Amino acid sequence: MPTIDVNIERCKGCERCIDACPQEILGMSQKLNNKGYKFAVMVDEPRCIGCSQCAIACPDVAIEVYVEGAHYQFFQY
Amino acid sequence: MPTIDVNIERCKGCERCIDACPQEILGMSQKLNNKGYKFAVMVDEPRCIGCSQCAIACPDVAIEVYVEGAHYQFFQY
Amino acid sequence: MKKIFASTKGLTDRPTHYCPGCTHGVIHRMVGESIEELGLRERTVGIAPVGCAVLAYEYFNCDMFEASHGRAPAVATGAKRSRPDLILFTYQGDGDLASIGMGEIIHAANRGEKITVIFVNNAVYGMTGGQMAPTTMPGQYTTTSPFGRDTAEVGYPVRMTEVITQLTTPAFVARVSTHTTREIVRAKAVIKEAFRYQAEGRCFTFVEVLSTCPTNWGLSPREAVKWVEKEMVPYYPLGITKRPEDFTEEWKDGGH
Amino acid sequence: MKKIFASTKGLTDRPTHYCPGCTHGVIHRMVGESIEELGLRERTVGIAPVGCAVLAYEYFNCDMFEASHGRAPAVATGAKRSRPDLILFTYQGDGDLASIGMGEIIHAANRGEKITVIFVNNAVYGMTGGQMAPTTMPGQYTTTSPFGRDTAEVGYPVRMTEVITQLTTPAFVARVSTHTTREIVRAKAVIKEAFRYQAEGRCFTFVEVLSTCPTNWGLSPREAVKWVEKEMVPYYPLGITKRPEDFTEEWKDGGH
Amino acid sequence: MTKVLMKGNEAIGEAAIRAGCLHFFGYPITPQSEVPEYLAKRMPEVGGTFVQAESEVAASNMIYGSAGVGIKVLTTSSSPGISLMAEGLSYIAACELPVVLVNIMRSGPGLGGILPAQGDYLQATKGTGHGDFQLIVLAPSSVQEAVDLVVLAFELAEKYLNPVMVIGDGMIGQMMEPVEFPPEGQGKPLDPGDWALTGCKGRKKRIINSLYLDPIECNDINLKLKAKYDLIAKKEKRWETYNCDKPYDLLICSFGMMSRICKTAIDDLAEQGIQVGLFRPITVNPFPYEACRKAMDKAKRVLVLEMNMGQMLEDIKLAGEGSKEIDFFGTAGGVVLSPDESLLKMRKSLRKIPKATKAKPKKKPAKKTKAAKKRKSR
Amino acid sequence: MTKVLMKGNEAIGEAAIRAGCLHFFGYPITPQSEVPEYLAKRMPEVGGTFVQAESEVAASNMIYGSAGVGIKVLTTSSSPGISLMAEGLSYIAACELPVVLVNIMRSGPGLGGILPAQGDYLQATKGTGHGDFQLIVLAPSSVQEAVDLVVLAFELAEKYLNPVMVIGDGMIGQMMEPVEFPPEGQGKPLDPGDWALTGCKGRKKRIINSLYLDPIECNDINLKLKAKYDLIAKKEKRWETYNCDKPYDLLICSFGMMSRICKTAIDDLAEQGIQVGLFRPITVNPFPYEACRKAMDKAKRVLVLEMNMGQMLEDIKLAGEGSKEIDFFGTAGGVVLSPDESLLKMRKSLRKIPKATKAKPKKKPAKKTKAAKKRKSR
Amino acid sequence: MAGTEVLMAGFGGQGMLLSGKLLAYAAMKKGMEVSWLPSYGPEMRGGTANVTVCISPKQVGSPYISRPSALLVMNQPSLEKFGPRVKKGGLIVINTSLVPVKANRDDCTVVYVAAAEIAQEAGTARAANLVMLGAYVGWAGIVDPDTTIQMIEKEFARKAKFIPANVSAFKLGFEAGVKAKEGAKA
Amino acid sequence: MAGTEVLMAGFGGQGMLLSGKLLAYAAMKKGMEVSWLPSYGPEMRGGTANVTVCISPKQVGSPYISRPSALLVMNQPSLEKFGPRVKKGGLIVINTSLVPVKANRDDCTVVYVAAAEIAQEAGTARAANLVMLGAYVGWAGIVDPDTTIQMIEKEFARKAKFIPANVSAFKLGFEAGVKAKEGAKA
Ligand SMILES: Cc1ncc(C[n+]2csc(CCOP(=O)(O)OP(=O)(O)O)c2C)c(N)n1
Ligand SMILES: Cc1ncc(C[n+]2csc(CCOP(=O)(O)OP(=O)(O)O)c2C)c(N)n1
Ligand code: SF4
Ligand code: SF4
Ligand code: SF4
Ligand code: SF4
Ligand code: SF4
Ligand code: SF4
Ligand SMILES: [Mg+2]
Ligand SMILES: [Mg+2]
Repeated sequence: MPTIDVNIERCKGCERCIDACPQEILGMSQKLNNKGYKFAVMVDEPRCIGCSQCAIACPDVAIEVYVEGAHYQFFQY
Repeated sequence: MPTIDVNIERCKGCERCIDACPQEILGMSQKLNNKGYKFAVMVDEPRCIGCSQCAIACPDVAIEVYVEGAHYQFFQY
Repeated sequence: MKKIFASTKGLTDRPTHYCPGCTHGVIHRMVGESIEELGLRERTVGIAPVGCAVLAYEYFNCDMFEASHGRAPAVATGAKRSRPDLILFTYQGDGDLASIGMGEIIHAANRGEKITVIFVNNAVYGMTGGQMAPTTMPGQYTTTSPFGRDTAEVGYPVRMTEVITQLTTPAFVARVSTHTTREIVRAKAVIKEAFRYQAEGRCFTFVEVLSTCPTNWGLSPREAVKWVEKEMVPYYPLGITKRPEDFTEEWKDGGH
Repeated sequence: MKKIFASTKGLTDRPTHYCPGCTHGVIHRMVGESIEELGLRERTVGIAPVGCAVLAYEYFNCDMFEASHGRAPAVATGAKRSRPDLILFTYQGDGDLASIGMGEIIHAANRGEKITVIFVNNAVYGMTGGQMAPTTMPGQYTTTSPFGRDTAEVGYPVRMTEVITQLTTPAFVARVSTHTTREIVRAKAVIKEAFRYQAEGRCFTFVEVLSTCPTNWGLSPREAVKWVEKEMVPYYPLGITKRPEDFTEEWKDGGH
Repeated sequence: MTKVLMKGNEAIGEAAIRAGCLHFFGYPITPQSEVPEYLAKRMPEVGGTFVQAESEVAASNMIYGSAGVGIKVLTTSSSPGISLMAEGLSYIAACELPVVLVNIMRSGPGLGGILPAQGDYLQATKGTGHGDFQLIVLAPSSVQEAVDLVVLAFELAEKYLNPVMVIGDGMIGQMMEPVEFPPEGQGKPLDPGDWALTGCKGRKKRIINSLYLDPIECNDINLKLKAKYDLIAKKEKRWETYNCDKPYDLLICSFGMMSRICKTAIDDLAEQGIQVGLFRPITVNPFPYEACRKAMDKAKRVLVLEMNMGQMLEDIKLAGEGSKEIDFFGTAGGVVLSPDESLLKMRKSLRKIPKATKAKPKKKPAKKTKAAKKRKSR
Repeated sequence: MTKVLMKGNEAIGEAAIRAGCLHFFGYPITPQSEVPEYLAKRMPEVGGTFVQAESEVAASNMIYGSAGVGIKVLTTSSSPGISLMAEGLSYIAACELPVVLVNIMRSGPGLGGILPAQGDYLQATKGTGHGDFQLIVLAPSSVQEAVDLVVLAFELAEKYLNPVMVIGDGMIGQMMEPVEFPPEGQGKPLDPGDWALTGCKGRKKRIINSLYLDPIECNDINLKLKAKYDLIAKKEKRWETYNCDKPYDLLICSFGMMSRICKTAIDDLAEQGIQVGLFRPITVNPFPYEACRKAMDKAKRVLVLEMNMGQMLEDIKLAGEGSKEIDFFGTAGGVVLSPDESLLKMRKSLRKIPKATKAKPKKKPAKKTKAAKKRKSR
Repeated sequence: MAGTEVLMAGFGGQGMLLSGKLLAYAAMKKGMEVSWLPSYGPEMRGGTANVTVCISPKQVGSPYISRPSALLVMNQPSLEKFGPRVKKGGLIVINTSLVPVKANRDDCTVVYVAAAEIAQEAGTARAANLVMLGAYVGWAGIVDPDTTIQMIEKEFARKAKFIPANVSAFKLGFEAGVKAKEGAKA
Repeated sequence: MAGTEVLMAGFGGQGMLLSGKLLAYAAMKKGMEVSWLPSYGPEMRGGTANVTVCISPKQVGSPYISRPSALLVMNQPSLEKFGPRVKKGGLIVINTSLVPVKANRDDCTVVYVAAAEIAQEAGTARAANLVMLGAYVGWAGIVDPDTTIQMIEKEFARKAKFIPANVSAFKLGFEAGVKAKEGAKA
């Protein structure tokens, strides 16, 4: 199952990943990280298609994407 | 009769007036002026048509053009 | 599990100081990925500007200069002419490149220095607190255009890509953006293409990247990317305006 | 007898120091005539460059600055913004304007400073003894391109008129020449037109004038004008590239 | 007149306007960007002109053009930006144009940092650019004094037709203090004299130029400028002494904000019964050598404290002519010595004085009179 | 080795090549344009690189880039062009890069003229740019010495990782004299050490930077630089004394070409039986204060002669610490004092010496021995 | 009366510079000499910002203070950095909404204020800075609370809708400060 | 032997700088110390150009000379400017082809040479500068004429066809100089 890993200390809460995700499965935390930012969280992991859109959009290289086998690719990046 | 007046001390002998004159009536002096240049001289005054081509071409504002009555004009300058 | 997206060796691990949603971060990543993917990192020397990206020397995982304001192309010229085997890139903001550094960029381009210039156009001086840049949009409020940029007073924004394109010598010139994932993907391909031409010893390569400055625009990161799309892209059209004539097919669409 | 051609009040009586056949003299006369004929002389302030025309402050019969190398457009900006009622012109060579002064000219143009720039392109540094300029022709021998300008090494000549035209703000941009009487006549009309737009408070006005440097080209004055025609004009096409949209008919053909 | 609380940078902008300067050309740089920002808003209100230059090189040439047509003009910048004006300033001084500049110094060299420093003292006072020319250089130590000296700068610039530079450090630019301004609308426009380029209607053409190919002529210009600098040195020296009416063994020499920090330390020492004097040049060029020497003569030892590596120190040595031992302590890079740390440096110098008059404090002097009497400036 | 007759400017270019410098970036300006012109031809012959920069601002940043990747590099200019390098030089010094510059000084201020002058002494030695940094500055007085000092400049630049400037006036650049060069092919490439940006293969990435936002760090850099300058001052002072082995009442202080003119006058005076000493700094920064003081101590009076309005004079005063009366005479604008005129100035100073030892000439000293013995330099 | 030096510190954007300015203004209105010196730096979010306000009956000597008599902290890094520097007998006001730790100083008065929560009560969490200011004013009594309120009103004149919340945040803070003072005396 | 200083002056382009260089070279070959200092200026036609050559057995002190021991002038303005400066007992060589006036110095040897005409004889009027140089060398005897001729040949090596005319111009000038010297002695 594809999934992502958000490095919550790198995340600055800009929400660009949220807008980028075609599955609309990302949301923001209520808690703050050590720098005082809300951070991105996966809301509905099973629906993740491993498309990497979130990671590509993230200005802070806070997201890693993991897949097993096939996964959806919008663009070759 | 149209004619021109060459200020021989301003003239630097570049010969541009000679090339510019449609009547081919200008030539260079044998003598040098005080700065050591040969200067432009009128060779065949009666044929001057007062067209000012020589004066327009002169980089040193060394030529004045005089006319009486009608004279030929190639361009409005 | 296979990791299909992660940070690149082209960047250090150090988190950036950029504001939330600032696309300097995205552009950094694209540059870092490009030099790493092309196998150039270990012979690359980057040049940080004076601007918000001044600390870029900490973020790119290669040898780095920090140049004086606007002069990165001259520094790159000195370095590249001295060591043509190195890969040189400058990373410059719009105040840096299009205001104080106008002379240096045009001449480096016109001499055909075999370097890559990454030009981050965020329509404002980010670092110093949001003053007007030559690229500031008509009517845009900044701290030094407090009534909005008045084109009758200070003219229209400079389109650097078009100016550079106009020169005969530079052979790869492009403008890309970061406001959508799709544009980021395109931008990445173009940046990589630029570095490849340099690696091939071909030509001066220039990539303008439209970027956000949520902080000084007074917008949220989300609003900021919308603003790029709505305000900037129409004035700063995207695309490759010049390519070496004999580029190889593989690179034709810049990967997209 | 009627005197139909004589020197203009726009120039002082002082003979110039220019070399025989140097067309700086022709360009001086055209500028002097223009400000005099338009009745602007007594409110005109000219700015001499650093270059062979450095002593232009002695030749133009109006108030004159001597500016530092390349910075005349900045000086003009300071003056015009301070006293918009004055008519400001800069008179600059290609080393001055296109090399060291590239930043200043582009920004003055882009801000739309209401000044007139007379740009004398003679493809070389005249004053300092014939070094290569950004405008030096491919293959041209100069003291700093002793084997001929090698475009692979230092790029192609810069076409300033095209670069300025590319900007959105400037509204009157033209290139003229001095190599024939006909071209001088055209040039005069264009220069006068530029001053008229300034007098009308309209726009930034820029006239590039192709000029000779017999001395440093190592040619006779006669050969030099031929060289302009044969070598320069094809690369530097003549014409008006931009005009304010609402120019009056009378000025449409610049008088020719 | 009422005082307002204002940031130094903004106060500097306002002071220029009050002095009648309605034209500003400049380029943003921390820690002075508030000057252009303030004036971008304020100039339109007073019918003035604000132009953001494309660079400091351009800015220095814009003020040349502006002053040349007879206009009161200001530019401001910070250290690296001032370096870029070196050529322009040499031209302005050579052409004797009255411009005012402010350098809100930051730490250097190179890009350095943005924190307060005094590292451009020698650049401002000795080696601003090529050729023999001098700026008049004023060094304020409070926001109020910055205002006063900006106003004075315009006066001096016009009086001597010479560029005047006000040097403050980042603290002066960034801090807020209460200030009082001269009333609005009193600043007079510049007198175009017989030199400004105003269009030649009804008179002979004028030329503003610094080219003199003839060596004799060029030498004459240099002699003329030198005579002017000598006159300025004779007439315009300004300084402050603090706590110098009491006998002291140690004299502190310090300028700008650093001198204020020293004053706090001097007050603290005085409370402990140890009197230390302070000499503070207000015009750092012309440097008040004689006054400084006088203050030095009364001391057994001198301590120079600067926010640099020892720049004014050269002038103090020139003033002292080897007559006194001089200690130096400097910080750079934005490190600001606290009053306590300064006090320690003073103590260290005091200890080096053989048989220092360690007069027991007879009685803790009342603070109020001390504050009132200690200052003496001209 | 054979001597060749060569123009100073060309000899400077050749000297750089002999020192192993194969990279030049610069912009034409009279009276140094022959350097770039010579190197435009010569560099391709030796496999080197010549780049005509678009401006001096660019040139100063190109040498920053070139030195930064570990290359021996040269730029040359003249006064206004050097002013434009002020910011760049501050960066280079802050980053401790070994570059060599030559300033063939012309008359100033402003555009000034193109004739020889020494008006950039203070700019070179004290106020080159913003922040606390110093150049090593060498002042040759002949074409041969220009060659030698350019070679030395590269050595010092590399040894101390510091920019080194050679200052000569227009005469040095324009005149031809016989010169001898070090043999070709002996100059070593720069050692890239642990700082040059050569690509990070097999090692950690390197950074060349002068930004230090943390004040402590920035202060440390300043202290480190200061310690280096102190070391240079300790180790690298060079000077020449001339005719100082005889007792003298008057000491002439002079540098560069002006000192040569003084020597002719000193020889003439010696022929008349009047001994006058000459002190000439070769390193004008670090200035050889102690040696100068020693030479001053032997004199009753000092005369400083410069082709400026009194710039090295400050250093002479610092050396003298008020111990001697100092006269000054300066010309500017391209006026070069002739030996005869210099002699008159010396006589004038001699007359001011009370009871000057007017020893009658016992015997006209033979010229040859004088020439051979009079010089003493280190 | 000797000088008073207040250091206010927090993240950029938390409004401590404004609090400092209001304090300086209020003191000035009372006829005191004041200085207000911010830390300044490149525009970066996530960094800390602080300001030193000096209040004195005579001209302020150094506006740069190494050992303040009061410290107001909005975040933990600031407490760690500046806490140890406060003068003996001084005051430390801590915003417990963001600072989960205690001040390690028993030679100072330490006031803990849940500034964000209190501000939220007053109408907007963004007014936490004014709660802090109020607490200081209440404790130190150096300036007049009413003058301070006038200054707040003036400051927000152009965004009048924010006035009530900010004023009441200040008042709530003020009360906390007064209470702490009384507690300390007791 | 004391130093010798020769000032050569004319219009730009008349080749006096080259003459000076040849003289300096020839002296150097003879083991003398030399310096060659030109006037320099912006590239302008019609201006004058001059060069000072100093020749000395020991290092040349000042290369800048106010009172030369010899003057070679190719035009009238130079004669007017420099004529009065020549040392007593010195030499003045005047190109009569271009200078219609006499030198007003009876304390110097004055040699009048129709340099242009003589050069024309030799093959090219452009070699007038070498006639002048020859006249000086002939008069002063300070350098070897054969060495000087070698230097001329070296200088024109790349334009070999000009060598004969230049060499013979030099020789003709040399003869005139020798003759003048003999006349002076007589
Ligand atoms: C010579 C000089 N002038 C001015 C500055 C101040 N300065 C620093 S960054 C900057 C502008 C940065 O804007 P931009 O290049 O657009 O970069 P951004 O911060 O927007 O990424 C300025 C003016 C400086 N450091 N040096
Ligand atoms: C800062 C500075 N750099 C260099 C120079 C030297 N310089 C004088 S004129 C000139 C070039 C002139 O060429 P151009 O502008 O083309 O004018 P032209 O003489 O050809 O008319 C140069 C490099 C200078 N005076 N100042
Ligand atoms: S990988 Fe694709 S689907 Fe999964 S979270 Fe990221 S954007 Fe959404
Ligand atoms: S895009 Fe990155 S920084 Fe922004 S919210 Fe998502 S993970 Fe965080
Ligand atoms: S006016 Fe015309 S015809 Fe007469 S000389 Fe001049 S060009 Fe020839
Ligand atoms: S064009 Fe003028 S300068 Fe040239 S030869 Fe004719 S008159 Fe003389
Ligand atoms: S100020 Fe603007 S450009 Fe700078 S980091 Fe913040 S958002 Fe990015
Ligand atoms: S050098 Fe060239 S540009 Fe200068 S005056 Fe002579 S011909 Fe004209
Ligand atoms: Mg920007
Ligand atoms: Mg030119």
